[in-house]
Amino acid sequence: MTLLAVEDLTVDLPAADRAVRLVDGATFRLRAGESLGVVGESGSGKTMTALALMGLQPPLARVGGSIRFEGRELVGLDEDAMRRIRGDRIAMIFQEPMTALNPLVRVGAQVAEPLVLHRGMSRRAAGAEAARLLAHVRLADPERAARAYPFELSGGERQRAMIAMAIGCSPRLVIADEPTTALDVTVQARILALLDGLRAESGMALILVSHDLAVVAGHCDRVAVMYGGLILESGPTDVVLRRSRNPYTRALLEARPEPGAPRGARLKTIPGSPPHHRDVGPGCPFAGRCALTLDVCRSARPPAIAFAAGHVSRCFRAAELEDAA
Amino acid sequence: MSAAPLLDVADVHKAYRLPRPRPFAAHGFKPALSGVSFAVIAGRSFGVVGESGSGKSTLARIALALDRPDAGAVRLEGRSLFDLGRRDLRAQRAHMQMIFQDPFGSLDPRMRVERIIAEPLAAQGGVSRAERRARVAAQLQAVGLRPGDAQNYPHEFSGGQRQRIAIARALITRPKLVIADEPVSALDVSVQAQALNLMTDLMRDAGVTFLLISHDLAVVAHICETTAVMFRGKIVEAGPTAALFASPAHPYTRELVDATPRLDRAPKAAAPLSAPPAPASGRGCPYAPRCPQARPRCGEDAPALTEAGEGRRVACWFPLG
Amino acid sequence: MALFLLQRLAVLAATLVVASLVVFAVMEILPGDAAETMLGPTATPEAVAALSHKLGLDLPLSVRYARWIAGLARGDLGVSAAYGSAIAPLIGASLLVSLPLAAMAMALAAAIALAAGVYAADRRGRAGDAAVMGLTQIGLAVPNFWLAILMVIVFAVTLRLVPAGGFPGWGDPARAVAALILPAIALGVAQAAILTRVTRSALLEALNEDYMRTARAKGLSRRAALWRHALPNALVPVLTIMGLQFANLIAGAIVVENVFVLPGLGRLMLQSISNRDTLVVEDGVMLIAVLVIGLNFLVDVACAAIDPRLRQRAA
Amino acid sequence: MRVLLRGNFSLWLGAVLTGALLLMAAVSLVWTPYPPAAIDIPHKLAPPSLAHWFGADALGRDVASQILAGSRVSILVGVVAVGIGLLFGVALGLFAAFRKGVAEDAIMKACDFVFAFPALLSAIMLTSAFGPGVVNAIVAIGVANVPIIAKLTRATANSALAREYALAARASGRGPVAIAFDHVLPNIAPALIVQATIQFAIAILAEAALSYLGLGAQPPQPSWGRMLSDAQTVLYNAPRLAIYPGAAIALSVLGLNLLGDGLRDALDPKLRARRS
Repeated sequence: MTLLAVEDLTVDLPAADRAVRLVDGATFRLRAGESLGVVGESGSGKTMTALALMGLQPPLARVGGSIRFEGRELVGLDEDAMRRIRGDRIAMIFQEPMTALNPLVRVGAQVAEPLVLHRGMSRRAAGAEAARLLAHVRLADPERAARAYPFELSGGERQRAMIAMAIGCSPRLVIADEPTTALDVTVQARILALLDGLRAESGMALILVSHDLAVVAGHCDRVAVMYGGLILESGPTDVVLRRSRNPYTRALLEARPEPGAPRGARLKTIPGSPPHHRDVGPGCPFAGRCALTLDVCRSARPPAIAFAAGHVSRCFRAAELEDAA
Repeated sequence: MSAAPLLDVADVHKAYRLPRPRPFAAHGFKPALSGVSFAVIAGRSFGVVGESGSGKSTLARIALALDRPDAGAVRLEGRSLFDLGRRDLRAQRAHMQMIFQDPFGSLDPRMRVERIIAEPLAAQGGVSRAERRARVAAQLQAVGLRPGDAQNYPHEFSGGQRQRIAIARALITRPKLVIADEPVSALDVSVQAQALNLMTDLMRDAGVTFLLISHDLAVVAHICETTAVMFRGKIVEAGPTAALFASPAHPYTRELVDATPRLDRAPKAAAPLSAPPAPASGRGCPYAPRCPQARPRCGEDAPALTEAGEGRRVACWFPLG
Repeated sequence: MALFLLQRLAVLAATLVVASLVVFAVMEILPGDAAETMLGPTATPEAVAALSHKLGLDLPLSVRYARWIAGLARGDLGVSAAYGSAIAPLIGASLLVSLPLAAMAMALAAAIALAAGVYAADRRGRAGDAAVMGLTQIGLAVPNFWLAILMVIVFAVTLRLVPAGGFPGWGDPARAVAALILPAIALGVAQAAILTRVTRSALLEALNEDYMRTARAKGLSRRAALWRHALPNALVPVLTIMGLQFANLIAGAIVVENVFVLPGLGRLMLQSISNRDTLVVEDGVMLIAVLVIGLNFLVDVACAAIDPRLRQRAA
Repeated sequence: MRVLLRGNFSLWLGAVLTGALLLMAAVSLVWTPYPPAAIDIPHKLAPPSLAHWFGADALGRDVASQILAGSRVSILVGVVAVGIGLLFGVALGLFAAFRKGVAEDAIMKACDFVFAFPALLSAIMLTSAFGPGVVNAIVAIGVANVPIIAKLTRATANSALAREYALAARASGRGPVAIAFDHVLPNIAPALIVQATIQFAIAILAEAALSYLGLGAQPPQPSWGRMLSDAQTVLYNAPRLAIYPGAAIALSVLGLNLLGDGLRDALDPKLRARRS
């Protein structure tokens, strides 16, 4: 069953001279219990896409296209109705668990807040439930964690508390925006395993936003690779990683040093640096750095070309890129 | 080998003073480094990996003589840095430079690139204006920037370009040793490779040896011949990088390797911590509370870093086979 | 928290001792002799010496300091040279005017600042925000005593609604409060302007924090998130500035009391300066220092009660 | 400069008002309509006219001349008091930031302590010890400025020193003095300039208050604060006399505050980047 269907999503931010398009025509679907990885570098629009799904885009930004969640259109939904969905049906986990928790409020009370808000629980009942949730995310000492202030917990513990807060109302979709970027790799592995486990037991869907293709690869059924506001490629994780039909994805895969590769081997580099969203022209945002650029790449947005198994690539030369990997 | 190693870190200890727990009580101390020893051989870049709080950044500061250790010595080509006078230490600094993590914080926003890159020369003195200008221009080209960029300010460059400027600054005195603390972790993936290739080129062409500090195994493995793994202020395992990561001997190294996300295989999920970590007795192995292989002895007695053959050293009572 | 309080109390005591030393040191350099002033220019040297002895002015500095402090602790502030009466009741009566005045001004400033600060932060960059910020610039620029004079011109001279000054005493509380309203406004406007700006910027900072996004993601409305999550975080800087501004408020009260001819501490001290009545000035300055330092102690405690990290850091 | 001014209304208006203040003082040095202190009883309380633009006061002195000349005391007190504050404050603040440890704690505690004695209170103490006068006012206001500048210097210097560029300078072998001049001062200068502007405004207010109480400028030196206190004695006969000096003070302070605010926006590289 399709839980979420995003169709041609756009986010525009008015700037001094003209509107800047931060997300351009994002299209993807998510079934219940499925996980989607959204991968991109800084300025790729991945975080803005996540925020738009929550209706939390910056106040002046305009969202276009369609976001259907559980059969309901979220674009243009009034703030009150959106508020009832947030934290209840769709929850979000943020990158920096230190700053994402209110420093002045005990962790237990923060975890309890969505329960009071959406389940109409009393503060006391919600507090008891919060302690149970903290235990559920395998915090070592849930009673202590509930009484603690955020600064008294370690980074990993704080992120577990964030997750407990997110799953409190049994959401059908959890959006995790770089949930482990601020954490050590060993803690990252545990947090990602925890998310996998929660997904398996509750059937919630997960959107995992990350700058690291490898993080997403191990935990997501499908991936979407974003660059300059566009989803350049999306599809089942295996297919995208092994039979990519997009030069950007391929370049990313080759630019990454892999442990086990011979030392000092030259990495394939991508010249230049990611474009600022102000500088994205009418063509493909990757055109300036791509080795396969044609004239048309600079003048027109590449169309989304569909291949087997829901594999989609936005590239004029996608068809030429056979299974070369 | 008779010649002194390029950098010799010998039994370095460092603890930071904590605020007093009560008024008038004694200060507590948080050990950052306890008994760290290793040697960097010229021409063989050395990597240090570890998680946050493992003491790796403290190590970088002490290796550069920016901070004094409580005990132990740091020798650059046999000269003990902390026994040198100010003037001699300043002269030594020409031979060792540093690259920082944050390409936005490490360049003074109010200086032109030329002055930034020439700063190590200014500290040494005795370089004419014309020569300085020429060397800055040459250095800019060496890191793939244009000589004309010298007159611009840092904010006019992208993150990757800024890191190149930082590298140019570190190389202007033609140092033998460059200490790089997380040099690429703030860079976008598509830019990281450029910086790593540049570092590889510098090792080969300019004879630079790196002491590379990073949390990312892949980055360390790419650059460094030898690697030390740190945990809570101690080296728990050291040896040739490839062997270290292919067959870890210390359970912590194994945990790190398993936890590192890879494209070519699914992650091995670490056992979630179900029980609270046992409080460390303070005497035992620092990793024991987290170690899946821990046995009673591990909580009693801390293992020392001992030779394990093939140039490897490991601090574990029950190393993995 | 108990530990924190204990520690802060120790700091408070030490600060007060230093303050008393500073006040004593500055005032004792004073040329001129209290005994001479009291007896007038016609007094014989013998009479002056006798009075000096009686007042203890011929004792060594350390003994006089010890006596002064011991007296302060007992509530015995010594004898006024000009009035010939005990200082404690003089100052006590003046505080009955000055403290309510300061409290009213502070309350007024806090109420305005909270309302205007939240309003402006909520409408950042829009016309309402610009209007509030413009008004605070004017509030900061207008000297309190000029505002006081302008109000006298409007309400007393032109409209003849209130007397131009004076204080009827607390026998009639309604009239007493009425007499303090204009002075409190004159005194409170600048404080309100400062605190409004602090409230606005502290709130804007809090609104930009990640935890506000978390609060919205939980399903809180913008307004609920502002009141429940942003405001408590903004309160610490606001309270801190309020504490720091208290000294300026008291200083302003000295000036404003003068405009409205209120028999407060400020007027008492100014009169004592012209009377060369050192001891009254010394006691008055010390008392103000005690008030300021004491209030800042309370602010510290209040901030620590709000922010657990401050309790931790102090320990 | 054009770039700095564009779209920055505060800076623009602040610069105009402050420029007017400086111009007034400069003009009054060479010319005033009448000698500011010249008493002319026949014209006492004369209404504004072509001869006396703002009228004359209770002693027949020309108000316009006094306003012009009064700006000199305001500027004198402001410049010297802010100078004292900058001189000692920057030195103390830098010392604290570079020395850390006990020295830093002691200096900061002392600064907190001085906050308990605002300029007016210090002036009252000084006056009762040494008698009233402009010098006392300047010293009192200057001393009150020191801790404000010192705390700002320390805080901004610490954040500059914590940046990696300061660490990089140390790593390349530069000494503390070189780092202070090359890295710290240029990066904290904008904050100091802004604060100095605002302290200038506060000094003008404080001088006016002191002179109003009779603790500052003494006759015959013209001062806006004293003009207000003179005006108060004839409030029922000539309320307008209270308008001009107060407006002069308020406009000067407004100008300096706006200038400070405008400079803050103009000098903040983050804001500037956003605007361009």
